[in-house]
Amino acid sequence: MDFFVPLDLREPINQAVDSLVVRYGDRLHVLNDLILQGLLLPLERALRGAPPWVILLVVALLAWRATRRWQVALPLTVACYLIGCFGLWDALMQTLALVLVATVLAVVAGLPLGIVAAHSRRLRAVVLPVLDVMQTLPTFVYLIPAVMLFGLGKVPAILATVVYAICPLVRLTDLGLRQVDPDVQEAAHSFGTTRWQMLLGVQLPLAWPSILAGVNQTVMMALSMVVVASMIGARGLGEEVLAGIQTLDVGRGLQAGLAIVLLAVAIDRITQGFGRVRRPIRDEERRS
Amino acid sequence: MDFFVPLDLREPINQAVDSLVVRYGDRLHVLNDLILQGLLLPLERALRGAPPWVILLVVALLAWRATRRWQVALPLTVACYLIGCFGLWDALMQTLALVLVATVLAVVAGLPLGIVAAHSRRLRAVVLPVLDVMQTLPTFVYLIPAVMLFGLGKVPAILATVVYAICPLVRLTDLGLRQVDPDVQEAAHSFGTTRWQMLLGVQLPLAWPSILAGVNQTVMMALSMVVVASMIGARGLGEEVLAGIQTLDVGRGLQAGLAIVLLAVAIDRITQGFGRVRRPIRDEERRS
Amino acid sequence: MSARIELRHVSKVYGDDPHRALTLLAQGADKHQVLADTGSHVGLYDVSLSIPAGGIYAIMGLSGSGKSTLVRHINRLIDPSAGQVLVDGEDVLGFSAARLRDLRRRRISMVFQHFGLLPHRTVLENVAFGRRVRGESRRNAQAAAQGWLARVGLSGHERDYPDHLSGGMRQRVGLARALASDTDILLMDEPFSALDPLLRDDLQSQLLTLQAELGKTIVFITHDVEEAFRLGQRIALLRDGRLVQEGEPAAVRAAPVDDYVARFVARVSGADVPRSTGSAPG
Amino acid sequence: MSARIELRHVSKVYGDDPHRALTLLAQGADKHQVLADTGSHVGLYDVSLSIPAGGIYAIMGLSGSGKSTLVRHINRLIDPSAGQVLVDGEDVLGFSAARLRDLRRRRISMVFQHFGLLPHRTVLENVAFGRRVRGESRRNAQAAAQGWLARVGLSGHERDYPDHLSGGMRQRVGLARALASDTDILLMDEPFSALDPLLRDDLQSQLLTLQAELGKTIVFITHDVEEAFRLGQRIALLRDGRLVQEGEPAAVRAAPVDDYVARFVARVSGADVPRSTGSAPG
Amino acid sequence: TSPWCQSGKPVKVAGLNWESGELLTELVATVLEQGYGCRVERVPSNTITIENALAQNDIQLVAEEWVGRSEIWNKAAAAGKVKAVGNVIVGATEGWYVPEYVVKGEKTRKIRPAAPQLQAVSDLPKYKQLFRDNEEPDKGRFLNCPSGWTCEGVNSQKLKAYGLTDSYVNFRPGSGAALDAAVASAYQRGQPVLFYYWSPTALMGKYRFIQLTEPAYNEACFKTLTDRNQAKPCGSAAPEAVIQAGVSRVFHDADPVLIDFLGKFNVPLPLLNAALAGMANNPGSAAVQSRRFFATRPDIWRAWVPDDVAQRIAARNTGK
Ligand SMILES: Nc1ncnc2c1ncn2[C@@H]1O[C@H](COP(=O)(O)OP(=O)(O)OP(=O)(O)O)[C@@H](O)[C@H]1O
Ligand SMILES: Nc1ncnc2c1ncn2[C@@H]1O[C@H](COP(=O)(O)OP(=O)(O)OP(=O)(O)O)[C@@H](O)[C@H]1O
Ligand SMILES: [Mg+2]
Ligand SMILES: [Mg+2]
Repeated sequence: MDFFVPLDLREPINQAVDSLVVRYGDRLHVLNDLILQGLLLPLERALRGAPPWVILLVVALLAWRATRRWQVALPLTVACYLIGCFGLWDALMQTLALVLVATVLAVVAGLPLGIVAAHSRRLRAVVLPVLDVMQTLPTFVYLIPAVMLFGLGKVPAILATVVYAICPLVRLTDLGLRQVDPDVQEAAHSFGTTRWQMLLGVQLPLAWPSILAGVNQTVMMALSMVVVASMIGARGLGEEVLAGIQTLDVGRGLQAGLAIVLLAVAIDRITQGFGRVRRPIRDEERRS
Repeated sequence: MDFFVPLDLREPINQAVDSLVVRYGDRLHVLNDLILQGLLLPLERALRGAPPWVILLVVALLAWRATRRWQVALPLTVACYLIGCFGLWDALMQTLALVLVATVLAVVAGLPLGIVAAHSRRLRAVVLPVLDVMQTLPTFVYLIPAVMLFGLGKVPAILATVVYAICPLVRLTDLGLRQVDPDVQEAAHSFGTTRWQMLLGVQLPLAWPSILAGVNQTVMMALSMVVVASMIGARGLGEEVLAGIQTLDVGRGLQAGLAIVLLAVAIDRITQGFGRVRRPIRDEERRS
Repeated sequence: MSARIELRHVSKVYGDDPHRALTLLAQGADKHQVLADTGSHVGLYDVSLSIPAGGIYAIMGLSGSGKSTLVRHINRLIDPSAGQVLVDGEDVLGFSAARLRDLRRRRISMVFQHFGLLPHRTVLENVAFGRRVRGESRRNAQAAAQGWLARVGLSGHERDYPDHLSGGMRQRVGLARALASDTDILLMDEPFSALDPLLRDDLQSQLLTLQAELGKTIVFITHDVEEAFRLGQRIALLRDGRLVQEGEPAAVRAAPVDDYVARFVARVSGADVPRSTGSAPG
Repeated sequence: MSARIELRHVSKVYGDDPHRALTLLAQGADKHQVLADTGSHVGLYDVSLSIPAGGIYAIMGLSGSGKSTLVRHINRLIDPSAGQVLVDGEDVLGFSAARLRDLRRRRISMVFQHFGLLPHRTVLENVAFGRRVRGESRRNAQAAAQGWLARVGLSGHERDYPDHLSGGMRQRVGLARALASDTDILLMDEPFSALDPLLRDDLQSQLLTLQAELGKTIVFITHDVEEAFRLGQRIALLRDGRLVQEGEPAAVRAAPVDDYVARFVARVSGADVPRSTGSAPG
Repeated sequence: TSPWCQSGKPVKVAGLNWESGELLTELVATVLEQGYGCRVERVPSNTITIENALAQNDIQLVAEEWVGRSEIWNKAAAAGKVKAVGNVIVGATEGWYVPEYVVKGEKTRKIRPAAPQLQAVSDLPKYKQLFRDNEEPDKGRFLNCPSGWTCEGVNSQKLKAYGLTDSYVNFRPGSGAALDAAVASAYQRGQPVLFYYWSPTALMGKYRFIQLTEPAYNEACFKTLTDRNQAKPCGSAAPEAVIQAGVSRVFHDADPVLIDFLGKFNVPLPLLNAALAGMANNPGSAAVQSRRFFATRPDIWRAWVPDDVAQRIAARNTGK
């Protein structure tokens, strides 16, 4: 096509990646080691080492504390037990460790980012396009360079998961904060609140439903990355799915896939339960 | 582990899938053909057949109409031109056709679902868990059976994309509708609005920011599925990315990946621009 | 004179377990005890009253005594915990959704204490809302709305949005919106509370004229005793969700049933309240 | 008596291009013309007034005349488009964020026309909010809040949430919240508008006592002319964003500058307004 | 004059996306289009989906099929839904590799040989510290095939057979791309790495690897390796790989003419390796390599097809 002046960035990019690998690869591999030994492996060891009934008990207690409804807590616990019956307990624990770390990191980083975006128009103009890139640049495109830089395994998997899963939380925190009633904020201002008091005492509580929706999406996305993570060598349920697919054993894939879904539901219900404010926001009757 | 009673669903599932394929495979293949011939191919042909400058012009006009700011419209158009320069124009058009169809389907189905979920507690109790499954069940797990049922190609790719991308829209529509000020709804009620008038005249407009955030996430997710789609035979940018990755040609993958990002940004900015209400919601000054 | 609106032993308890609260109330507990014991708020308890057709019916009472709760029962924005509500002799609680809608569209309109304006619509669109809802053309509805905006002194603000208005201006939009609906029954919950005295005088007169000319039935909540005596052809006094006294203003002033009522009406200086009596055809 | 609060040529235009509007106004246009020409709302134009220390200063005026806009300038919730605002002789527009915060925490508190309650906090927490913000312990703050809740008649409702309250109850929560802050300067934007006459009487007396005992400076917006004359040691009248007349009630009544003011003050029946004069130490 | 193409139906060809696959697909497609006047559609996908689609006749042709390497293929072949024809590549290899510098060192990058004695898989236990796995630091890491590939099972059995389960982690990278990335990264950084690999591949052409020796191929032993449940497998090198063209049964039965061509279709290994190396330096140029091949090596491709067909191909390729 004559209309387009031909351009090609492939070679420069490849050379840049190569030289990055040669120059920083070793150091980043060491970093990988540190994160692994310091954070992920101990957690994983604890989860895999504990007797299953202890874990099941913890799940039941957490679910009950979070929701106060045994109609939620009981099925969740039974479902986890069933995963064990499918012979996937060990894989479940590995995936749990990975997803927990990734979700915690995503929330810890995403909430402040969302707050920053809501408070400064200029920063929002920077943050939102970066999120666009993070969410739509195909995971593989940065996963492969990540593998070259960090080595195979869990650490690049976690990084990729965080990059992908953080986006909805940032966006929904931003949205929620910007929808807080300005009259209420004005009243709080009139008492001389610091930014901090305003944020913690007024804005975050009122934006809470949106933020919780963001956390829900983050959990969902972190779990939807489990299979991708196992494509670069993270073990666990994702590997089972992959193996099932590679051999066209739909049953094996689906069984492991359902376990992932269950894990997602469990994490989601528990986080949402802890996040939810108990009081009904408004008397329902009025809305006849 | 003795603690778990061993269970295995693999065989029954596999048999079920097989018998489904045998029984309905042919009919669904025909359906596939129909959707292809009736919807996707004409669109794709039109997009690929049109001279690039026409498409660029349309993009520029749409972006300008949507945002009224040439600071947005101009860079978007230039970026599309650059994708052409990278030699990816044809792939871009193929992906565009796919993503357009998937996004439109997701919005057309997702908005009503969200509305239904917001209005009926019972239906929400059904819809939300289904969304959990749709979003976290690894795509591959249902992609393979889908291929067996529908055949290889664009139609199952679109189905998978819709299944995945619809979720945030449903959730955010539900959230937005449930946050509408009950005082305002009560006032509208007092004039004898029908459900329909209430929905169109009061609830949807007031929930609009949340719904737009949902549309944004849907667009983002549809584009993040492009690579997966090309794993089952949809051509376009995803294929380029895959090929780049398989041959460890990071540059090739990244170049195509960036094109996907750009497409995402363009679709997002245009939809958000058309969706945005022009009037500033509240005088900014009050929030000193 | 026939009763246009009738409440029969209406009680309303806000909360999870109205029956427990009602039992307590029947045993003689008052709303503060009920709140302390059950956590439920008593809105109304055992209120019966009948509002005659054609005329202004004023409702007064302490803050929190259940006035807003009471009027909301008339167009059934609230369902009572117990009791019956009759409009033109028909029990609105038995209405189908369609009949209820029709009642709200053509026969009853309401001014809300908290205005309840639609924030995403202009002032003009807000005022035209009631007519648009019942299917009138945009042109007709807006023409009518325009007229009412002028009468409440808001010409020139047609294209503003509610959040650009002052408190009193918002209240007038809510007022114009109800009036523009042109229904026979008007429920007005403190419609003039945020208005300056000049405007209030003017609107009071307009309301009297309107009522006299068109024979509308108006239920009017106010805290201003003078206003109640000036406008009301009958007056009801609520306290803690119960009806304390009800009757013609003169009668109430002449014979207050208790000290509470006496203190209320003591504030009206005898003669200076002009009245346009003469009840319209029922 | 020294001026506690002073506004110097303050103008406020809501809109994108205040300068164009100000130019028009300087050429003699009024706010309706400015709205029609530029789409900007004029809140205030060229208002200068000085509010003496210790005393109640009443502000009146038609709906939309700029009263709420005016008081918001005093604690700088709004920055003026032109002019200066002085509190205790210092220009608040020059304050750093920290000093402004200190001003709002310890020296000025405000009652909002639309209440501005925090919907996610209980009544008690709402009232304690001001003290909590400036760092008092929860215990102390809630004890003080409890006391003020009792004084506005809301004991027993400590643990309710605002959306379970009636309009007048909400207004009292906002009132208690401002009073509980115990600042020298109180800005009150129609604080009694939703209250019944008995409660209003009671609260007016409390306010007078409070002012007399503690020498607070109170800026009080009201539509009730009797209230203004009963409470105000000085009165200012606004119209369309401009200051029309300002002075002692007696002086204003004796010599209204124009027909508008005359019509306003005509509504007060001469003698029956009790006053507790005697201005406190400035 | 192929009956399939004459009937107007397009030939759907798997759009393989690894280097050799890309090139071979390009060659086949060129012959079909230019020689037989067929309409060729390339359908991109991953291996499993491709094999599955072939079994359903959703696509008709896979230019490079590692016969017998996947369960799907095996099942489909057993059911008679797919057929393998010809010998597309002869002499493909597979096995366990380390980079050459691990044994011999490399002067230009000043890498000293880290394991000069390493020759056979039996030497590996001594070197487990060299190939340390950071997730289980007291073991070495062996990079296996991606999970689910047939070779993954074989290698897992081999680890048992060679007594390496205590000293090495059986690390499954999850995808071919991840394996490639890990190997390439280690090579560029001059780090030791132990992995399973095969040829013809671009990586093999680009870097210098040494294959570790294994016990010679033994059919009985190899059977124990392909059975995952075999507790005590015995060691054996892999048999020579069979790489053929895969076609769907329907296509196979419908078009003897094209099947005849595919039966003769073969590219000599050295030539293929040279082309792959060329592609590695000039990415994405399978089409370029293909055109060069048809322009310069009629000696090879003329043997694939009858003269009239060859004539037509030549006519399209000499002009350029
Ligand atoms: N946020 C705003 N944006 C735009 N215009 C505003 C805003 N707030 C107030 N105005 C305009 O400023 C003018 C004065 O408003 P203000 O609220 O000060 O009136 P007010 O005297 O308090 O009236 P009321 O007695 O009705 O409360 C009005 O014309 C109003 O439309
Ligand atoms: N949505 C609600 N949920 C719970 N309690 C409510 C609700 N609305 C009103 N109440 C309670 O019902 C009682 C009566 O309220 P209502 O609003 O009818 O009073 P009112 O007479 O209109 O008072 P005001 O003059 O202050 O507006 C109050 O005690 C209030 O706390
Ligand atoms: Mg009320
Ligand atoms: Mg005001």
